[in-house]
Order: sequence, then C-alpha cells, then structure tokens
Amino acid sequence: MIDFFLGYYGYWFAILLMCLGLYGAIMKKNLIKKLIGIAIFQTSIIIFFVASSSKWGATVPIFDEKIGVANTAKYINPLPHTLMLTAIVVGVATMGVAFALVISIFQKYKTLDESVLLKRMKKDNDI
Amino acid sequence: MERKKDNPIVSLVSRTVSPFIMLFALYVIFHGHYSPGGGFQGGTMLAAAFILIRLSLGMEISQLQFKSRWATPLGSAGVLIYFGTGLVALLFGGNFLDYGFIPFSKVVAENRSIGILCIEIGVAIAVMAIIVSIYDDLLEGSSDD
Amino acid sequence: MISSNSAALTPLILLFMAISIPLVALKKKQIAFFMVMIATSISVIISFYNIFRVLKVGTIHYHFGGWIPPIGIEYVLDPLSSFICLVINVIALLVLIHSKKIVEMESKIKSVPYYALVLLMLCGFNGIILTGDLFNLYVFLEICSLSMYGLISVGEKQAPVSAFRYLIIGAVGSSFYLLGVGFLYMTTGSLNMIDVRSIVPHLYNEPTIIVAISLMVIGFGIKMAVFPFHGWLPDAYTYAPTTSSALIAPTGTKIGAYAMIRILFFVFGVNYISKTLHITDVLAWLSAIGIVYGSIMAISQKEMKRMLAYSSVSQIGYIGLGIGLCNPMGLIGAVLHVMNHAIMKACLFLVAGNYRVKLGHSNIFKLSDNIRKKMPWTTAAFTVGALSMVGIPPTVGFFSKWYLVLGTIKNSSWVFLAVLLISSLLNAIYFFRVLEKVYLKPIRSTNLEELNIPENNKRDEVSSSALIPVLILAIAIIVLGLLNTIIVKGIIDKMIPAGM
Amino acid sequence: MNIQSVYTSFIPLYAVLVSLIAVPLIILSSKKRNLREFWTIAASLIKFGLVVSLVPNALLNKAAELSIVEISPGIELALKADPFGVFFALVASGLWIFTSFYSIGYVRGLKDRKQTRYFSYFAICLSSTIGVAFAANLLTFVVFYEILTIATYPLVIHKEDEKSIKAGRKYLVYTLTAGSLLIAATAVTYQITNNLDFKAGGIFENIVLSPNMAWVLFLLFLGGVGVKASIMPLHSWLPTAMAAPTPVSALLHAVAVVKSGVFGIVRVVLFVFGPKLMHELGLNKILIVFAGFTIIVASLMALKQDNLKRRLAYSTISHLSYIVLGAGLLSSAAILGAIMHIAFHAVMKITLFFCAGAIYVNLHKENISELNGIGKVMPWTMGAFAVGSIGLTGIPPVNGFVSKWYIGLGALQTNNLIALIILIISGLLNAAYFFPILHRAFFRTGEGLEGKKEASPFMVVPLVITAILAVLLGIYPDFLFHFYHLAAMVVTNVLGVIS
Repeated sequence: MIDFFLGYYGYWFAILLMCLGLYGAIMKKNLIKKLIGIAIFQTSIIIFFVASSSKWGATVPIFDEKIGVANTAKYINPLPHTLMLTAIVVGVATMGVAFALVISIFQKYKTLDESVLLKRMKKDNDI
Repeated sequence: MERKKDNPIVSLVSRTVSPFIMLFALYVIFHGHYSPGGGFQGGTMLAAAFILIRLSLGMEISQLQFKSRWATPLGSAGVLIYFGTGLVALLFGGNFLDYGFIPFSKVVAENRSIGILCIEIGVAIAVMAIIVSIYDDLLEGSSDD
Repeated sequence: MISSNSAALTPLILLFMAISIPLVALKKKQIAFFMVMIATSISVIISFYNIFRVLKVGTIHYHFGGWIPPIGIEYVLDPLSSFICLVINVIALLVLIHSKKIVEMESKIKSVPYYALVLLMLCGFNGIILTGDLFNLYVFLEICSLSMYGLISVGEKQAPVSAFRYLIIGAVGSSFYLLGVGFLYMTTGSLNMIDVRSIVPHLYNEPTIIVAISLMVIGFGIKMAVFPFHGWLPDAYTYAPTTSSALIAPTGTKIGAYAMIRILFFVFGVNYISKTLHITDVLAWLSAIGIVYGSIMAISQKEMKRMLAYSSVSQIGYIGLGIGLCNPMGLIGAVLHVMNHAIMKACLFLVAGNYRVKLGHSNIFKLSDNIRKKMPWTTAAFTVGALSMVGIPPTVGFFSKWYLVLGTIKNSSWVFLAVLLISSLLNAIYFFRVLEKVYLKPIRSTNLEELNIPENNKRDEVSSSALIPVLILAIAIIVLGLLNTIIVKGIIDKMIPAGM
Repeated sequence: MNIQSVYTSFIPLYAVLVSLIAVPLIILSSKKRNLREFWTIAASLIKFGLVVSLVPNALLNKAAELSIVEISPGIELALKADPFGVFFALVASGLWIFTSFYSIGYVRGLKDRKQTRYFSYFAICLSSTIGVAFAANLLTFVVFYEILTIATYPLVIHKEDEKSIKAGRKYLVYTLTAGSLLIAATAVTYQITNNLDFKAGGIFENIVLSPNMAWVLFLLFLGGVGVKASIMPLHSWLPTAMAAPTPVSALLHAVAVVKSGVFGIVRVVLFVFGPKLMHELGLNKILIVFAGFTIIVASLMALKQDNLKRRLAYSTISHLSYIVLGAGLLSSAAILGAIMHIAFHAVMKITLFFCAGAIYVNLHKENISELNGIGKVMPWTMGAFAVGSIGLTGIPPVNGFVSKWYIGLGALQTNNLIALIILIISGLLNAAYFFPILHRAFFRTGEGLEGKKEASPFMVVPLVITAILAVLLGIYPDFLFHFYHLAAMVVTNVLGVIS
C-alpha cells in the first residue's frame, strides 16, 4: 500500500500538477493566470511522460563501450524524451500565441480580468 | 518604456556572459547528433543569449546586434533549411528526410550524420529566430498601449 | 518521383509555401494570394491523384526518412484519409478563391501573415488526415489549432477574446489527447496506429487502455465540438473574419470527426469500442442532445453567422451520431455528411460574407427583400444551401439524412430516429425564417397604391471572384446529391472498418 | 392476375422535364408577358400530349419505365408509367392546360405583381406532380413529394400579406412534418424488404410482417401522405391555404397537392401493403374509420362557412375522403370508384374554384351571403357552378354520380353498410351546402349589380369547358381519356379480377 504511493511518486506529482493546472485554467479570473495554469498542465504531462520512461541505473541511450549494445536494459528509452522535446516546443508556441492574444485583448478592452472583460464585451454586443 | 541603460554591472556582466552562452549553444547544436543536445536546445540557448542583451541593454543597442525584422525571415529560412534537406533527399530518390540518399560522400552513415547536422542547424536557426521574435513582439505589443 | 511520394506531398507543399510566403512576399504583398492559389490547387490535384491511386492499388504507406514503422513515422493513404483530404482541400481552394477581394477589404488583416497562417492550418489538416502515427497527429493537431487561433483573432473587436477562450479549451483538449497517447504508449510501447491496432487486442482488459481511450475521446470531442464541449464554437465562428469562419467552419470540426473515426474504429477496433466499452453509445447520446440543442439555439439567434455556428453544432451532432451508431449505414451517413456539411456550410458562410460585403452586416432582422433584387445569385445560392440543410431532396442534405435514418433503424434506436426528424424540422424553422425575410416584402408595403411605386431593385451583385465559388458550391449541393451513390459505392463502402 | 409488361421509354422523363425546362424560359421572358404566358401554355400542351401518348400502351397494360440515376445503393430514381400513374398524370396535366389559360385571365384581371414567380413555380409544381404520378419506387415518390411541398409554398404565400404568410407557415409545418414521417416510413420499409419498387399487390406481399410493426408502419405512412390528403385530424392547413390565389387553390388544392396525397394513400394501400395484408391485419379499418369521420364532419363544417372558397375547401376535404374510403373498402368496385373519383372530383372541383375566382375577379365578392342574383349577371359562370355542385352531390348525369355509384357498390360488395350510409348522408349534406348558393344566385335579386357583365373570356371559357367535360364524363366515363379503362386496369393488376 505504502509503496503504491511512494513507488509511483513521479506520477502522483504529475497528477498533482495536472489538477493544479486545470484548477488555474478554469477557476482563475485573470487571463495571465489562466495561461499559467495551462502551462502547468502541459508541464505535468511532460513530467508524466518522462517519469514513465525513467529507469534506475540506466543511462542516456548513446552507445557506450562499457555497456555495449547487448544489454539494452542499461539504456533509457529515448523516445518519450524526444516526444517531450517536441511537446515543449509546441507548448512554447502555444504560449506565444496566447500572449499575443492577451496583448490584443488588453489593447482593445484595457483589462485582463475576465468578469470586467465580459461586462465590456456585453456592452459591445448590445451596440 | 523608459528604462535605465547605464547600469554598469548589468551591462558588463551580460556583455561578458552572452558570447559564452552563444559558444556553448553552438557546441550543443553541433554535437546534437551524437550526444545529448541538438537544434531545439541550442537554438533556445542562442535565443537566450540574444534576449539577455535585449533585457540588459535595451532595444536600441540590441537592434545593432540582431534586428527584430530579421526574425521572421530568418525563422522561415531555418525551416527552409530543414525542409530543403528533406527535399534534396527526396530529389535523390529517397523518401522525404532520408538523408542516406544525399551524396555528401560515399559512406551512407556519413551522409546521415551530415544530413542530420543540416537539420539541427536549420532547427536551431528557426527556434532562435522565433523565440527572439516572440520576445520582441510581446515587447512592442506591451509598449504601444 | 511524384508517384512514389504523392502520399506525403500535400502537407509538404502546403508547409513549404507557408514558410516561403514571408520570404517571397516580403516586398510585394499581392504575391501572397497567388502563392496560396498555387499551393492549394496543387494540393487539390495531388489529392485527386491520390484518391484515384488508392482506389486502384489500395492502401498506400509512406515511411518518413525511410525508417520502417513502428520506429519511423509513416503516412497512410487509405480510402477514408484520401477522401477527407480531397474534401478539405477542395473546400479550402474554393473559399480562398472567394477570399481574394474579401481579405483586401478587411482592414485589420495583414494579408501576408494571414495567408501564411492559412496554409499552415491546411498543412496541419492534411497532416492529421494522412499521418499514421499517434504523436505526429498531436503535433499536426497543435499546428492547425494554433493557426486557427491566429486566424480567428484578427476578426472583430471581440474576436481575440473568443480566440483566447478557444485556445484555453483547445489546449486542454489536445493535452488530454497527448496524455491519452502517453497511457497508450506506456501499455503498448508503440505509437504507430497499425502497430497499436495489432497489439491492443491482447490488452483489452487493461484499465490503462480504457483511460487512454476516454482521454483521447475527450480531446477529440473538444476539437470536434460535440455537445458538452461546444462552448468555444459559436463565438469563434461569429467574430472571426469572413474568410476564416468560412474556412474553419466547414473543415475544422470535420478534422476532429475524422480523428475520432480513425482512433475509435481503426486503432481500438469496432467491437471493443461498441460492445465492451459502449463509448459509441455515449457519443451517440451526446450527439443527439447536441443536435436538438444546437437547432434550438440557432432558432433564437438574430445574427446569421451565429445562427450558422449553432447549426454547425447540431450538424456535428449528425456526424457524431453516425459514428456512434457504429453500423455501416451510420458510418456512411457520417462520412458523407462530413462532405455534405462541409459543402453546405462553406456555401452558407460565404453567402453571409457576401451579405456583409454589400450591406455591412448579416443581421437577419435587418434583411429585406430588396437584397434579393440586389444580389439574386447569392440569395439563390443561400436558398439552395438552406433547403439542403433542411434536407429537401434532391440536395445532399437529404441523402446524408437518409443514410443516418437507415442507420438508426438498423440499430432500431427509435429515439435517434425521432431526433433526426425533429432536427430537420427545427432547421426548417430557422432557415425559412431567413428565406421569408429575404424573399418577401415587409408586410405593410403590400397594399395596392404602393405597388406602382418603382423600387430600387438595381443589380448590385458581388464581384465574380466572390460569386463563382458560392455558385459552384450551390451547384455541387444538387449534383452531388443526385450522384451520391457513386461516392458511397466507390469510396465510402471501401472504408468500412473490419468487424462492423 | 394478368401479367404487366414493361418497356423502356424516355417519355415519362420528358413529361416531367417539360415544365422544368419552361421555368428558365419563363424567367428570362419575364418582361414580355405574352411570350411568358406562351411558354406556360406551350409547356402545358406538350406535357399533356406526352402523357396522352402513354395512354394506349397503358391500356394494353404495358408500362413505360426509365431509371435515371441510382440515388442510394440499390435504389434508383426511376420513373414508371403504369396505368395508375398515367391516370393521375392525365388528370393533372390535362387540368393544367385549363388552369394556365384561366390564371392568365386571373392574374391580369387583378394586375397582380410577381406573375413571373407565380408561373414559374406553377410549372415546377406540375413537374413534381407528374414525378409523383410516375414514381416507380417509394424513394422517388418521396423525392418528388418533397419537391412538390417546397414548390407549393411560394404559391401559397403569393399575396404576401399577413394572412397568406401565416397560411404558408402553417402549410410548411404540416407538410414538412409529414415529409419526415414519410421518410421514416420509407426507411423502415427499406430496412424490412430491401426493395422499394411499387408492385401491384404490394411490396409486403410475400414478406411476413409482425402485426405491431405493420400497424406502426401503416400509421407512419398515413401520417406522411395523410396530411396532403387532408384526412380529418391533419386537415386544417387546407382551408387556411385558401389564402392563395384562386387558380392556385383550383389546381393545387383540388388537383395537384391534395390529389398527390390521396394518390399516395392509394399507392401505399394497393402497391406497398397490398390488399391481402391490409385485409389480414385489418389495417383498412383505420382508413374507413378516418375517412368516414372526415366525410361527415367536413361536410358539416362546410355548411357553416360563409366564405365561398372555404366552403369549397371543406367540400374538397370530404370528397378526398371518398377516395380514401373507397381505397379502404378494398373491394374491386370500391377501388375502381375511388380511382375514378380522383379524376372526376378534380374536374368538378376545379370548375367550382374557377367559378369562385371569376366571381372574385369580376365582382370582388368572396362571401356566399353576397351572391344574391349574380346568376343573371354571370349566367355562364353560375351555370357551370350549378353543374359542378350537382355533380358533387352525386346526381346523374354528372360524373360525380358514376364514381360515387361504384364506391357504394363496393360498400355493398363487402356488405359494409356503415360506409354506404355515410355516402348517402354526405350526399344529402353536399346538397345542403351547395344548393343554397344556387338558390341565392338564380332565384334572388341582388343589389349593386347594375352594369356588371360576365367575366373575361380567358376565365369563362375554361370553366365552361370543364363543366361540359364533367357532364360528358358522367354520361360516358370512358370519354376521350379512357379513365374507366385505366382505373379498371389498375384494379385488375391489383386484385386480378375484372370488375
């Protein structure tokens, strides 16, 4: 039982972060904070992948004379890391777009607080 | 966006550090294909170096180093390098991105390593340019309101 | 060389053009449009070529970098992917022809980056459709989503807010999908769809698989805007510029639908999905609710684009219902409706755009019958589209409805049958409301002495570049309706997955 | 059952397309009204000619067949001119000629706007009606049926005032709902039988069908086609739709739309379910009950209408149910009478509508209470009206008597006395709501009629001709168009007995 919690602490941490990020993305009123939530959410997924592929006593999957090709158990599966590299880049791109949007929202409505924003939008829609 | 430029410590440190960051970034890029590292990481480091200058010395000076309006074309160029490598492979009868077919030399393995190097360089340029341009856009976006 | 690589060419060409536009059109802005035309027409030609090759030689696999899957990334051209690819590219071509004058007119739009984004989005679509690799699908999903946010945000004043909302929801959705991929990779150790398909049956009773499926379905459900996840759609379509909404509304959600079909039926297998997990039942019920909800909301709208957006919600429900029925007729109906709805919605959104060009608004209550005298052809096209949405034969709308009805009866699920019929009546309500506005004089002006007053029925039709695509789509609605059997028998029958 | 031979021919397709081809011509020549009307007339004449050219073969029980395009795997958009289809097409296209002459007089008499739209949609309606008549399978039937629904809408709202727009909405609600029911029924049928081709004796002839399924299916069908046939609970769109111009009411609400409704019912009864199944499961009871109810109640409601067109509308409703009743009785004579009533009632009712329209255009009078003494002003019109009403009451020598006689005979064949009693009562009611009009017209002196003359020949000639036609058909039912033979042929095909 105990090692069900301790043995998977990487996953538990990822799940914790995930909930944190979702909470931020959904509940926070400030748009920037929403974005931070999203970022945390994506990071948690990255951590999840990396944790899933991490292994005790194994090294980076680059050929090493001391280990040799034979016992692949000594190498970490590189694929999740490369995938996460891409995921990180995607996340960066998302953040870039998101910040651009936030800036243009701020230029148009002079606020980043969602409730105020909605009020001002309603004023526009009525016109 | 009013800011103090003449802060000697900041400017001195950043001026000294940034070239080394670039150097290390280049190292990471060029050893990406047979050791940890590669285009993404190296490109990000390069961008970090540029952004450090932008942060510490302000837009005017940093424009001498790297003009904002270069960013988008440079990014496209980087992707084009990546893309071109794949296309060349395709032209020489392989599949897309099949570097083995690019005749840099006789040995296929060598072709592969050079091909992947081209890819890494392209990616690095693209990433660097894009990150810098994101930074610049955010800066001017926040400055003109 | 073309023949050997044609599978991978469409996304590559679109990507190439997308990144070379900023370089080439640096000096002359007009070049951008022509580059877009070249790119899209080439991709249309290639997708025609692909579909015929697929029909001749069967499924085509393309291995990137010569790496054999499951190690390498592969593109798969089977009837389903080639068909959807063709539909998307043709619609995109027509809408972009229409965009020639429109983009010039919209002051906020910088044409060069706009067109670059458009091509990037199309590249993402083609990639999603063609790829046979789960993670690669995620990457393309993000590419097209990001460019969609950009395309939406350059619209009216409220556009950035709706784009931001879409971004939040969309990011969460694609992250869910990524998480699902993670779970799947942890259990199966492979990312290649065909490979996973062969591995999964041994792991059917693993809870991880179930978690993965549900995460993926939620992710695609958000992209596809099935009922509970549709929140982002109406605002996004309403405030986006004309070209963007006309480009995204017909294609964007269909991509989600395609990915849903691909993942559910071609990765996890029909029987497991429908018999063991009943995910398709959940999907069908949600879609049924969405159909009714979307129609009812559409009735209560007074802005045409918003009305069309809500009707998209309900039409997506049709597709989801067809998938959820999980029988051949249902799938035929769904896939056919992907095409039909793309055509209809493109036609209607372009008409709304033409109205905006000439009147400056597309508010239903401000329309009157001299708009018909002004723009007879556009209005005729709108009529055809509307009748097709209602499902009047011999338009395409009737036939997708027909196949879906057959599917519901085959499952003897009478509730869904009732939902389909009721929704077509609701469609009739909100479309005939518009048609009455457009075709009939306002009530008071029908007394006799006003009849000999000359009205200003001067022709003021939009420019040909904006009119021809609309007319082509309107004609296609009728012709494809009459010829639907050729498509169904020739292509769609071949994409029925095993075990259905 | 004598065998029905089939030959391929394009004539049915041409018959459908003629008026569709006329539409663009009409629109193009919208400025030159004479040319425009010429197109209409030409189209109607050609169409009638084409249909007539199909009659001889139909009399030999040879059906012209043509499958145009496959619109769903295994189902084709196919036309087939079997005797029944030819019969209905003959009625519709023949009366279209009179109507087009008449409507020229009508719309010009009122200086109506949007005449181009009026004539073009008229043409579309006619082609879809012919399509309904010649439909070879259920899906084709559905397709043309829905097109007819939509094409009628612009004619119903033609006046574009509050009233007619409301009428149009009501019309759409009813007919579109019916259309969806019909689609559902068709789909269910396809699911069960995998075959939708109309077949004398029924698609379900050799298929075991659970009674519950059959009942549900039959009710679906009844809901689908019953709306246009305006069976009683579903009738209320018809009187409202009388807001349309009179020629429209005349053709569409006495001939095309409602008749394609009853045509559909007869198709369903005889060619989808088949008499055998109907009889075994007692489905025809539903028809008889609904029809009897409708006949009586509609006649009673007609009594209290003062607006002439509304009274005619209710009389239409009750007479449509004659046909349904005849089909429900399922005996040879009854079916024969029902089918003949499709034609004969059309002739008589179109005469009456023409008269109503002539009165409206000439004297701007719509209400029966205002009709005092107009018999002296418009002798020809009111004479024709008299003929029509006598016929509808069922008095020889007008044709209404013949069809009603056969239906009564059929009631006796199945010794279904209630049906017979219903027929008699409704005859009396017909007399009760028609003869007062004649009494007012001829035997009372009206005021404000000085200097008024007969309506324009454009309108009078057609209605006189139709009246004469009614009488001739009454004396000799096979006159010129072989209505009797065609009907008999249908009965033979379906029941396999010569009546």
